[in-house]
Amino acid sequence: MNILTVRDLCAGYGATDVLHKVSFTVEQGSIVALLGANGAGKTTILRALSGLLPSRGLVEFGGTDLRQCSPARRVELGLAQIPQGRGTFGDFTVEENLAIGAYTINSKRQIKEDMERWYTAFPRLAERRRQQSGNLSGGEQQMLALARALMSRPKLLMCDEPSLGLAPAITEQIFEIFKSLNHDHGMTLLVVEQNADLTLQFAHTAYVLEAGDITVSGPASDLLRNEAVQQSYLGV
Amino acid sequence: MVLFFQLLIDGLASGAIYASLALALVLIFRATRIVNFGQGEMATLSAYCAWQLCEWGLPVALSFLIVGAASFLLGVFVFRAVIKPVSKAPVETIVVITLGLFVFFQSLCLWLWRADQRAFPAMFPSGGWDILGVRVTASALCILLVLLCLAATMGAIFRFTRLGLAMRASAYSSEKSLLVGIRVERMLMLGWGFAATIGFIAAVLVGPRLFLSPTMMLPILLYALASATLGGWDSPLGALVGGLIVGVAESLGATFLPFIGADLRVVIPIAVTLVILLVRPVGLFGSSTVVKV
Amino acid sequence: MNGTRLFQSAPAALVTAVALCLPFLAPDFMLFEFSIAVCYGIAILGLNLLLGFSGQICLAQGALFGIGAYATAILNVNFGMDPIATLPFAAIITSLIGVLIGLPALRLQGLQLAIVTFGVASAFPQLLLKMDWITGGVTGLATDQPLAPKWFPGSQELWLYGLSLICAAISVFMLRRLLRGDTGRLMRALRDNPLIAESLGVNLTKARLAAFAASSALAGLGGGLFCILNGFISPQSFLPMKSIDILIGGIVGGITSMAGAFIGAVFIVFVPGWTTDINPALGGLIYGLCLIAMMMVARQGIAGLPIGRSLQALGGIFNKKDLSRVPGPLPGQLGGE
Amino acid sequence: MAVVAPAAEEGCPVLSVENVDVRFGGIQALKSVSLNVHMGEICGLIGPNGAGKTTLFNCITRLSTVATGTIRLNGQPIETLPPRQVIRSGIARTFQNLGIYVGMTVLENVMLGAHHISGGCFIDALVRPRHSWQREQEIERRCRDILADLGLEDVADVAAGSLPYATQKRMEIARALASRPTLLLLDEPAGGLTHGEVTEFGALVSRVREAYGVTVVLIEHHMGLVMSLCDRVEVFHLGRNLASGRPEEVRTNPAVINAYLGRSR
Amino acid sequence: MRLPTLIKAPLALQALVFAMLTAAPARAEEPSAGITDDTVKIGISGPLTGPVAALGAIADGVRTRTDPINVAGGVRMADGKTRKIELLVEDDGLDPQRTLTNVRKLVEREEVLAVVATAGTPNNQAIGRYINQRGIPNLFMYSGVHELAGPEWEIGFVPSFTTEAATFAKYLLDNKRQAKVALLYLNTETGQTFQAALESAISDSGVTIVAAQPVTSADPTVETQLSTLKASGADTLVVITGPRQGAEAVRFATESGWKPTTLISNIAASIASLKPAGLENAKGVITSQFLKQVNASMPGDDVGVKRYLADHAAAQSKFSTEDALGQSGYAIGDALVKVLESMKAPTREAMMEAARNLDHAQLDLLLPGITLTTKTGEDVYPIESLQLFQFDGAAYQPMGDVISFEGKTPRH
Repeated sequence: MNILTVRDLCAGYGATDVLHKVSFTVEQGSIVALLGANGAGKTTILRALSGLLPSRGLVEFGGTDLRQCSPARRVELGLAQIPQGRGTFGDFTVEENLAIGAYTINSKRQIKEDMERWYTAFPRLAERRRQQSGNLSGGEQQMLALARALMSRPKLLMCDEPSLGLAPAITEQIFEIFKSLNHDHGMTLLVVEQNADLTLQFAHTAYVLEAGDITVSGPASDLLRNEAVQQSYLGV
Repeated sequence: MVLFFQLLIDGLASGAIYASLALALVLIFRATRIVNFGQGEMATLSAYCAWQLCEWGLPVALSFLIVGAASFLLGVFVFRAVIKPVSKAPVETIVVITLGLFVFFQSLCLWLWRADQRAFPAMFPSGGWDILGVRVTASALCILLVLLCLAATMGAIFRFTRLGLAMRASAYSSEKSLLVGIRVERMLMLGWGFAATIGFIAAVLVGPRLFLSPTMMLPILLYALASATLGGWDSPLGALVGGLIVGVAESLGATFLPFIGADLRVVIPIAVTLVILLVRPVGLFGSSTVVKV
Repeated sequence: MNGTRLFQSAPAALVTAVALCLPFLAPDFMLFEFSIAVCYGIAILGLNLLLGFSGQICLAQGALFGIGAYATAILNVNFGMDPIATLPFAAIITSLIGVLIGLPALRLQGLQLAIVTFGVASAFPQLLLKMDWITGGVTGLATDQPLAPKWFPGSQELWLYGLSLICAAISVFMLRRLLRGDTGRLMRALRDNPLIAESLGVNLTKARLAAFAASSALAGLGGGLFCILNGFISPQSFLPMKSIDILIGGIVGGITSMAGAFIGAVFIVFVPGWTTDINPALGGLIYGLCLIAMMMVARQGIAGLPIGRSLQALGGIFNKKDLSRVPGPLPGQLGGE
Repeated sequence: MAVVAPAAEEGCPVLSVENVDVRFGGIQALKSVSLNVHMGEICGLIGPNGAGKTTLFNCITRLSTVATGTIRLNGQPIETLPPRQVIRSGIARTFQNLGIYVGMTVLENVMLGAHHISGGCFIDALVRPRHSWQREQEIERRCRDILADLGLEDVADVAAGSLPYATQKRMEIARALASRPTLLLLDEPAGGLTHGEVTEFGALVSRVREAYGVTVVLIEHHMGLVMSLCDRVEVFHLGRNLASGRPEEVRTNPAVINAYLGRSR
Repeated sequence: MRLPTLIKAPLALQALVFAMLTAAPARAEEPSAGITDDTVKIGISGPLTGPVAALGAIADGVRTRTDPINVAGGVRMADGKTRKIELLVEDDGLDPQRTLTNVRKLVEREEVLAVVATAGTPNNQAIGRYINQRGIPNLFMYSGVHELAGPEWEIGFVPSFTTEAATFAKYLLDNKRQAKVALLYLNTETGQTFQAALESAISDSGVTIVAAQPVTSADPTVETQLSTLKASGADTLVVITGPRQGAEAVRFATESGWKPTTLISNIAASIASLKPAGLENAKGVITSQFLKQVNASMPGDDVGVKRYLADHAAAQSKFSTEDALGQSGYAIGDALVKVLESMKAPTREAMMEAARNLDHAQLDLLLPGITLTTKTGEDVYPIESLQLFQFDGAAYQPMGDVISFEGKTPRH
């Protein structure tokens, strides 16, 4: 079953469209990778899906037509995004960031439980819960952004370049977390990445975006063997 | 020595007046990152409405309640009508628009009620106490207490409640806030509404002391701005403390510094602000936003 | 890249054309009002340099304007200088005082700087009263009237208007020199991101103070001219609202447009009068609405209106550099570990 | 824990950092860090996030203040220079998240890099326009040469903000070169680039080193680039030197694998 | 480069205007601009907006007087013709520069015969040179400082602050010979003139000024100044400020338990402006007045007051009947009518001539015994008398007779 169906999506900034009728689907419980060069429109897709950009075309999420939904409503429906460059609130403390992440959750007990859960998963955050998040290091901020997004208990988590500026070990750690979220909790993930190598190794399905259009798609393992993909993204 | 303490008390009393407007300015800044130069004038309009209701024979408390709610709507309306359409415009544009609000509301009051000063119904007893020759008035004390409660409540709301967090988040970054499911526009609207209500409360507090007139808030605008800056723009408590510091410094400085005197007292708030900012660039209670390269 | 060309864009050409045609069209008293507008325009040019190009705010521009006016008046009254000859001195004196006012800008930015400089503007009239031994205190100062020379065939008003235009032309010319080349680049760099500018070797202290000095010199020149035109000045003319008016003029006209400076000046000189002409009781009300509506329609100022932009595109043949402002990253957004 | 011995190798190092400590408030960001970079070398700086790499760059360019220790460039101590003098002494840097002026054209951005040569004197601009104009022309010529060299001549008059990310990164290097540096500090130059772009970028850095005779220090997480480009790699961890050596040595160092690279490498 | 285009321009036009201007005074019978056989245009520039918009009531007061006259047909002037008065009001926000622009606009575009009731001393100084050069009457300025900038063409109205200071001094010398005076004064020409005049009036007497504190119109409150004054040990408080500070001073006296004899200038002493301080607190306040007390609910049997109230209703004026500024405006309008009535020719010169030779002209709102008297070359100050009043908690009660200083206003 597809949790997300995108058909003929067009979006852009100002008068010019960056995306030209993009169509793709995300299957419930899968990890989907979105690859492509800078400026191909990957971030634009995520922004359009979250409702930050006006778009045309069909977007269906868990059976709901998203076109009529405000960004806030989309979060309530279970769509979460970790924007590029971390997207934490720099002058909030770690704890406040987590609290604001659970803005759509009404049960106080659940918030408390989730907070404890992510503190356990990311002990570094627990140590720094009273610190301003702007003072955290890059890796800690990325973890915080992840934990914050998870606080809303999303059905589909979209990540924009989670590895940007992170040390290899931390990148790996974050991908491990993704994997376990997917595996243990059945969470669906849509990941935009430059690090195609690593991404394709753990994704189920992948799409390659070029100049606002999807040119290659298929199971990740197929793409790993695709020559064009290897040349431009894998550096073999 | 009696004079010194008397001036100290006077300074606190006038400081409370500055702090009340500063509080409204800080609230709207905290919630929307805008300094609304028309804040005082909007409050004046509310105060006039309250006065008018009383004149028409409504009980004071009832008319204050009605106008308090109406002020909230006024703030919301102003946001919807003129601020929201330009929310993506450069900051200068918004500055001029709030200056336009300032001119507009002042002229509106002038047109509706003319320039004469009027007596605003006092909420607090008019008496006072004589302590060793120093006169402490009840109204000043009450204003201070109310402000303290107001500042503490506002601070707590911003710090500990979901609503407060969401308002701060919206002011910090609308995009990131949208991504966590906050209805940013609604938050900004609430921010304007609350600020207008706080402005009205400020006007109710200071109205009996400054008398009601279309320009009643004009002389205290600079002092309130200085107080808010001094306290750090994102702290309600800072605004209160800032106001008191400005008030006391002004009262003592104007009397005991012969080269300043009462005619140059307007220099004092700026001098104090400057000195404190040079030592602590974010203001006394301001939180430093991390600046790194 | 020929920077010596005086008029690079269409709004500028339009403003110049209007300015030169006015003597044929406007009656004397209007010409006088336009001369006053030119004074403000020069002060607004200074504010443009500061706010639009080097990213520092100064709400004491009205006070600096007043300092220029008083410099001219004092030099004329106490030292018997010809009023016109005092103008360069007015500019220089104001420039020096402007540097003093700019000192806090080395530590403070944005809102805080705005409020501190607004404090200076508020204190200025009181300071004038306090220094009555030289400023004449409340009675103000009356200066000699610079009569049109004998060879000048036009009216007194025309002579003064011509004088204002010459001052404006000199100001625009000087400002253009500052804004092109390396100085122009470094000021914009300072505005868009001072930290990076510093790492590129920009002397922030010097650049900020130089911007203040140049900006104040223009305010002083405008003020001196203002004094000559009116023949009488008193503290009442330099209340803090004057600084706000100048700021409004700058922003309404377009903060990075030289033509906009003069458009904005015309706005603040004429529009309040027009709105009271519509209805004396509702004048302020209409003016307030006018300001709000203006900024909602023309967010980048009048010079940035679509019509202005299309004209600019037309003038693009002459226009090499786009000096408009694109918001750069804020210092805090640079990120890093 | 391997500590770098003071410049025992050939001659005096271009950059020498000795026992530098940095504190922010209560946090000690760098603890007795040392680093030597030799003429013509490309030195890689790697380490986990928060290890203090960018902080070290900030110390060298004087954006952060050193608590103790010395930093020398060609033997001259520079840790007390005012920040704006650093570029004059021959150190140019790029920024992690790009430090470009998006509203200016590429050429203007690059010419800003030469600001310290042209002077930017306000009085000059006012009273000696011809003189300052000539200088301007001269610098423009040189900057256009650099742009041509880096293949950017076509976009010289385009607003920098409208360019693709990779081109912006290249432009930032062009700007650094315009300041005639002896030492080039690159902060995550490959971050956000696709693999093809990273390879191109590596080639560019090598070429720039040859053509302009600069010494390069780069912070990078892209191990492919670090391994192929760098002559020597310095590993930081928790604000200290962790290891140092040639890329292949570092890659197999267990401490480095444990702290930074992770198991799969 | 631009000069040639400028010079070529309106040579002929300029010459024409110049010729007309210089020619006008020569033929005295020819009517001046702004006056025709059936109308006379009069301009007013005053602050209708801004912090001192209260002064806008003056312009409205003038209109209150002229409107009913126009309805009745107009003013019958001494040249035998009846003319309607056309008032043109411009807003200057009390900025002298804008006053000058307004007056130029009024004279050159609207072609008014004269301007009246220009408020503010700096404002009158700013237009002084212009009206002198153009020969425009500037009648009945609303300014208590008579420093004439264009003596040929100007005439004041309200008593000078020196007159008021002398009145206060007389009260103290008569009733409180050893008074220790604390002075709260507005730090503009108003207060400074008053202070100087008071000092000279009490020199060589037992009355001393023990403390003086300035206030500015931008001061949020004046409690600091009042505390300082109280601490000086004074037993008499003299207040020369705007209405707001006046009311504050009255309230302070009650709140702080300091009960000095309080003398308040008439600019701050109207009952309406004391009301916010609490009328019971204002009991005993002394002021000096030249206008009658108007009480709309009990008009009494004074003909002048009745006419004023009738006119106020007929003209639908916006200020309250008790507004002293509106009353002053009404009186100025009244004086204007008197001048127009006695104009022998439709020229500006004739108007000045009439204004400079008022002989005990009585106005509806002036207190009995106070009249307008001027004489060319000798006396240019119309009102130089005041009467002391004391507030009894409901109304001002007269204290003694009118004190006249006719001819004693110092000249500058």
